[in-house]
Amino acid sequence: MSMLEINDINVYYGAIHAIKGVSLNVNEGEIVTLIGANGAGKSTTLRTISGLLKPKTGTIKFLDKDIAGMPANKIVREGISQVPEGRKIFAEMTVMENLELGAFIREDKDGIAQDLKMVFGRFPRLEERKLQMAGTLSGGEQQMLAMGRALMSRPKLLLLDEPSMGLAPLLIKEIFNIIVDINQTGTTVLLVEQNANMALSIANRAYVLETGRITISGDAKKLAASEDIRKAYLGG
Amino acid sequence: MNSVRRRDLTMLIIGLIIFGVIQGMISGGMIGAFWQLNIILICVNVIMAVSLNLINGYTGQFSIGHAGFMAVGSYVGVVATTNFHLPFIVALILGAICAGILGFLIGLPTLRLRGDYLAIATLGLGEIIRIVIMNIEYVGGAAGFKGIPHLTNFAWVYGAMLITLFFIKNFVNSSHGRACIAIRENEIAAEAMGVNTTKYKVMAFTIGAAFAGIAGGLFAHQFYLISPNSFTFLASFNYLIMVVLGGMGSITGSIAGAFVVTFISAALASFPEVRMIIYALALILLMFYRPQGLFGYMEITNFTPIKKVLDKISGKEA
Amino acid sequence: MDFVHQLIQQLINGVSLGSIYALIALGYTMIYGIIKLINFAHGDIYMVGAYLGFFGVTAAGLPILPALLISMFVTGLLGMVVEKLAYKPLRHAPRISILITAIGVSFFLEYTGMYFVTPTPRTFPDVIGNISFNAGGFIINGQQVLIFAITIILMALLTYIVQKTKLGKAMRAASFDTETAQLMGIDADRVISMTFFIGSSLAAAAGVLVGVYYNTIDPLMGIMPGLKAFVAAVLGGIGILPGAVVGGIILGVIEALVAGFLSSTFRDAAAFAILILVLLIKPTGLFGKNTHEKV
Amino acid sequence: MAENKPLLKAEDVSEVFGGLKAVADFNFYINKGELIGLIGPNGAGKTTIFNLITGVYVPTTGDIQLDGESIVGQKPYEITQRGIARTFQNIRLFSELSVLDNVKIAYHCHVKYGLIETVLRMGRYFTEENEITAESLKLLKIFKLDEHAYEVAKNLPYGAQRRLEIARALAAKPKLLLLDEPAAGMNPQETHELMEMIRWIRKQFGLTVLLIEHDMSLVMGICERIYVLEYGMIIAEGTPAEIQNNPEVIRAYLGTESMN
Repeated sequence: MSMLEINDINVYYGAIHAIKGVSLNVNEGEIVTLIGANGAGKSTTLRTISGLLKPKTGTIKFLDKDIAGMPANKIVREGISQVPEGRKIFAEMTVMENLELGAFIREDKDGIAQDLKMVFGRFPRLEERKLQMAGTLSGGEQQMLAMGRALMSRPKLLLLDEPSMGLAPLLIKEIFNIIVDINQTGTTVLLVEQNANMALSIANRAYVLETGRITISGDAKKLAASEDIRKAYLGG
Repeated sequence: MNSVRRRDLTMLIIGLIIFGVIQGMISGGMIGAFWQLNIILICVNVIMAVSLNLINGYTGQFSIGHAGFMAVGSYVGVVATTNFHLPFIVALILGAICAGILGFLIGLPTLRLRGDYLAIATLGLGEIIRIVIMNIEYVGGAAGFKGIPHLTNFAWVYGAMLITLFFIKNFVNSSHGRACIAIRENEIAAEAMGVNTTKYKVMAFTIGAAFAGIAGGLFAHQFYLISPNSFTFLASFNYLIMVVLGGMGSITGSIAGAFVVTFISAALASFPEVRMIIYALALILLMFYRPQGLFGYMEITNFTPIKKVLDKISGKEA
Repeated sequence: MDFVHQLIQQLINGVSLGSIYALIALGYTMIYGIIKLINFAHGDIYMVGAYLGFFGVTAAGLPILPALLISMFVTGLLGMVVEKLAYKPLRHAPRISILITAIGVSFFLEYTGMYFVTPTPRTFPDVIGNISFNAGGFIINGQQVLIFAITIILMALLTYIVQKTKLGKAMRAASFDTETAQLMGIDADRVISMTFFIGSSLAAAAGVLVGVYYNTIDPLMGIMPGLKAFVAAVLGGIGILPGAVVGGIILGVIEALVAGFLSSTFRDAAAFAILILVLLIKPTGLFGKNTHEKV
Repeated sequence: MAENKPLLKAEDVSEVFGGLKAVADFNFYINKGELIGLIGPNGAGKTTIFNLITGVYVPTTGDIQLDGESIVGQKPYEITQRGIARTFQNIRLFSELSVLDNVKIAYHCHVKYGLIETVLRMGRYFTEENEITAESLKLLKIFKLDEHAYEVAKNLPYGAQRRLEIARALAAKPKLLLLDEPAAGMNPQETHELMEMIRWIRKQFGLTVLLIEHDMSLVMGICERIYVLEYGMIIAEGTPAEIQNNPEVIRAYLGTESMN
């Protein structure tokens, strides 16, 4: 069943036509990845889904409800949670407070406590540092915090924006293992990545974005084996 | 002859005709004392508004302590004429120089600040100037300076206003003025285009302060007494309102702003609260519906019909 | 000995004055933190608070504490209304436009106030009585005790709200990064509204306390304390709550010392001189961190 | 070697922001007349390099030389006056001004008339102003913007704004032109035209060009040499063909790590 259905959206930044008629869909239970070179419009697409940007035209349906143009704080309540590019943790608040903010939309104390346990189980380092200011964490830990925070809203669909950015290869592997794990425990994932090989290796399906348009899409494993991706990134 | 220069000449002639008419009406007793005073205040306010516009509107540095420089010009001027019996013109020039020097000294460090911080800092500086004057016994302290000779008349203020207008108009329509405008538009890009932003900010601030000094000298010699209370930040806000109302970056706008504000103030002199409530609402509504002010960046000489007439007079070929 | 005695007495006066600045400065700092606006009208909100307290005590004949609470509540609502009507429509406008609007709102409150209550200063009734405490030769009067007590209670309450409650966390998150806060499901508009409510009610408390302390209020009373509270907020580091408190108290003490040892006419100049020095030497204030401008 | 001294040279340049190394041990050179590309993944430090060269940032360590003279510590306007002009990644036009005025401002550092000549409208004021206007219009014509000369810059279509930024930079008469993502947001047709235009102006104005660009068709199409940056360090240097097949570069862009 299609969970997220984006149909022909156009997004502008002032005079820039950043997203040109993008359509994509994410089925329940999948990991779908959106890859492409710098400036191709990956983050813009993600930010449009989460409500930070409004599409000029086109529809975004989440569980059959049109969410295009809905404010970001309402979209979270529909069940979409985003891990923003550059992690965007609240640096001057503690790790614990960051996670509590992740559960801002929820009132079920028991459920929150349970999810907190789940997050700490997944990221033991966060539990060790729960009273530390988030800004003092290392890059990898911040990424984990951003993911943990997003999970605290118990999303149906998790949007991840460049989780590998600025991280060492070993850490990237760890983060991607966790993404697979999160997906296997029932959360659908839409992953934006520059690190195409890595993203393709865990995704079911992939879309390749080039200057605001989707140019290639299909089975992730097949795409990983083809030459097309390298061309999309490096030309030639 | 260059058409630009001819146009200047045309404008000057129009200015002189207006002068002749008003002066004639004054001499002929057609304008009473109340409106005579207001005409003089309009000219003083035009100088204040246009000079503040150079800083706020053209260079984009939000200064709200302009009355402080006016105070310096006033006090230096009255001391020069009253205590040292210097000629009026010398007093005015001295006032301008002192206000300009102060503007330079203050501007140099302060203009590193941006936007609202600069605004508050200039407000504070204006207040400091006033408080310092209040504590100088030599100029009468809080009670004010008494016994000032009445030297200001319509001819003086009108002449000074014309000089100010031509100076600032010529300045902004040059590479120097463009450098200032570039700072307003985008400071980083201006710097990248080779504009020494500090230099031009300080220059605009200094020139603006010097003209405020002249306005101060003219203002002070209109009255028997001046006191530090004439130069509070409420006075500064008054000039700010003229600039914002008329359009930040338009000389025509500042003239119009000075006219409107002076007239409203005169008309509502006995209802000071109502006057201020009107200003307040005008400012707020302006920011909602026309944040660029009445004229925006436009000058009256840019409006097509007027431009055509001017071009015709100055003989510019199409 | 005489000098030391006078010094300590001035310190006591300074801290009570400083506490009032601190209460106003907290509102400045909270509002700046969340929408990056110097709310020029904040001092006038404080004036409205003082008048509401005055009418609570005189016209309604209430005791001081209920009058204070009612004034805080109503002024808080006024702050919210001002934000909704005047600032919210300009959320994405250039900062100078919002600053000019704030100046407009400030005038509006001052002169509308003047229109309704006349420019004549009112005498705030003596609600404390002529109590004073003599501790080793130093005089602390009843008004000062009231100021200290109320200030401490309000600050404790604010600290609790900001640190422990959901609203407080939302406020901190939104002032650190509004966009990401929205991704958490935080309604930024609501948080901004609440920030204006809290900030304005703190200013109202300061207004009522000033009325009690100086016995007199007038429609333009907010201008100077408003500007000085801003100085206090900048001194402590704008956007930082403890900074506003420390800044307020330091400013109050310096003013009391200048007034006591130099001349009271230099009081206001001292505040502005501090502002300019801070802005030139460490624009981020005592508690602030340096930030990098992105090109 | 002596006569072939590089126009711009960076030696061991590092830039540290709050403990983080944005650029580390950066070494490179550009010879006079070259057209060089600087590429790399997001956050690799490309724009930081531009900001270091143009004096927006001061390097924590290392030296940058233009024509053999160090420009470290000079203000951006001084560096522009010495002959380096730039465009910006997120267009920074004087957006409320006319297209013509945008260009005229950039002649600023070549104006000789002083304040008194300005105010009294005498001497060189008229001759120089006339020259500036004429030259600006000529530049606008090259960039196909002459028809828009009196329009407000912000009303131009996006691609035209990008071109205007380049025209404005050229008005400062630079020896070295830095272009920060000139093709960003352009469609393929516009990008192609831009490519032709960069080639043409380089020849016409005897320019040296350094460009940051994500659009690989542009970079590979016109650059003679390319530097690849990752984590603030140069990981490769070479001709477009060499870069496209360099395993390090492919790794940097696509990542080698894979889960299976």
